[in-house]
Amino acid sequence: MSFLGRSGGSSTGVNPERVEMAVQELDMITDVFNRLVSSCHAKCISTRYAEGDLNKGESVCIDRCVSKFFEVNKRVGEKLQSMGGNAPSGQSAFGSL
Amino acid sequence: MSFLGRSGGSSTGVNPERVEMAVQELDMITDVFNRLVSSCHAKCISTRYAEGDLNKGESVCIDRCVSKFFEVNKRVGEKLQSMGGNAPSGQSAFGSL
Amino acid sequence: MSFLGRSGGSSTGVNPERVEMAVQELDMITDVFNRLVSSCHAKCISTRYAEGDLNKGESVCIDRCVSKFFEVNKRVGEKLQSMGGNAPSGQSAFGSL
Amino acid sequence: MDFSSMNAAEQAHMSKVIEKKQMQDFLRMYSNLVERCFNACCNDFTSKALSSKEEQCVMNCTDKFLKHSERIGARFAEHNAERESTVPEQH
Amino acid sequence: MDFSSMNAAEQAHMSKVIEKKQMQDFLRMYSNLVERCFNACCNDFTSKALSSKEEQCVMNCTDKFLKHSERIGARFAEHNAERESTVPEQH
Amino acid sequence: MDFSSMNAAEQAHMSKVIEKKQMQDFLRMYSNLVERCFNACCNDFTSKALSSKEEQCVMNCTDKFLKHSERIGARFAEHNAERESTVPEQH
Repeated sequence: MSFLGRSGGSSTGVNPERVEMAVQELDMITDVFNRLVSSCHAKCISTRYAEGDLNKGESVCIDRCVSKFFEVNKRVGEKLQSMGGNAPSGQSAFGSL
Repeated sequence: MSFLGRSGGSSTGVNPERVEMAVQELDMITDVFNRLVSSCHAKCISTRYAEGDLNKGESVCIDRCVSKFFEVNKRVGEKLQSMGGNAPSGQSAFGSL
Repeated sequence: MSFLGRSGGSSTGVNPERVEMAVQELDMITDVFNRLVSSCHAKCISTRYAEGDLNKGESVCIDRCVSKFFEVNKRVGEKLQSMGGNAPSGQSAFGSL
Repeated sequence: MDFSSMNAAEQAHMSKVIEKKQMQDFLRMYSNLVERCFNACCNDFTSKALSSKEEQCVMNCTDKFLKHSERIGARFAEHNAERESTVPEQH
Repeated sequence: MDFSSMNAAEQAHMSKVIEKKQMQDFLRMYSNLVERCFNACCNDFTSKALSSKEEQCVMNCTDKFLKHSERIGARFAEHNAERESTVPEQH
Repeated sequence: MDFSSMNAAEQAHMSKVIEKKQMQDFLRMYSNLVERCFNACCNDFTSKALSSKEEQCVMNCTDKFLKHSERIGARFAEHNAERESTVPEQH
């Protein structure tokens, strides 16, 4: 992992909150990656499975699919932010506690 | 959060089991809420997305959908209970350990 | 639980890594079990729900379904292993960090 | 939910747990929304850029999903309030 | 699964972990069952109450799902037992 | 992701967390792959053994899914690299 070579922080000892946030970011990245894999598989891969290689059409489709997915990700993120970022408390199940 | 104002418990210090159970209940509520959102979306929301507002038909459908979902929740819960509550150990994967 | 009667280990105190691995194995088993239930339900169970019992055809289908599922599990496992076990780092989201 | 049987330390702990879960819930809702609207709106992969029609669809999909969730949340809260007022508290 | 290589403290810890997971599994199975039977049985939203036909469907769906899971569990256990008897233990 | 603002202890902790998550991710990918290829390839339950046609389908499905994931991973990495080079670091 590239980050092991860098020495950014200065203090010693683990700050639980900083680690917590990094773990949450990792989980988020994994979640997005898995949804991306699943969505683009549904959009681009024929389920006849006549061969094990990606054909030209599938490969091109995947690249465009990823690109569009990230654009959707950006648009949705902007939309949520424009709504004042009140979403975190707005539509969760805990709003009803 | 409303519960912060109340002072119910008497002892001090965190009882891990009590907290554990409350966390489990929270997870359960979130899980039910997410399934409710997803099921009623599939039942009531047209995926043409010609507009961003809920129309009258969709709104009415959502209300009835939530109502029916809770009734199903109740019926299934009663059924599980009538089976003697032996379900927790009965059909889990750990039955085969 | 059957394992409580056995006394295999010799040292005392909890080895976090050993426990961690056992928990991960439990999670894996549960995950496989849940996918098996869901897949074979989709393959074998009619969703008309005219009766609450499994009929003969459904019962036979379930048994064969489980058998085939495990064979697929084995084939896929062998395939992943034949690829040099480089999969863990290969296609995870963290490959892109 | 009723946390009144908890002492102050437990309530403080729970409010931290809830705060963390709300963040996780929000992130999960966000990526779920992206996946949902992408799947519903993007079906043409002859281009790598979103068409204006797709973009409009994504905006409407997001809008509608949030309003949908909000409405479900309101009904959900009513249901829980109703249940708590009829079921006697467990002490 | 084989926990025989664990010491007593580890086995006690695992049995607590398993107990907790069984509870979580049960709750998950419960809400999964509700979702599954709701989706299969409820398709008419001209009324907010369950029709008797829908209720019957939900009862059958629940029944059948539990029997289905039980049967899968039995085959699953047989499979694991078979595998453990043929594969030498790792020590 | 940028872990440069972390001290050595935190970075060491994160690399342990990542290692554990990679294992979990791999196991999850494995069972997801089994489910996916089983669902796509097995539709005949008049026999309990995989037919050679089904087996070939499962092999191709596995192959293709791994190549698919790899390609997605490559695009994902490019995207993240691009974003990091254009967005100023937050300090």
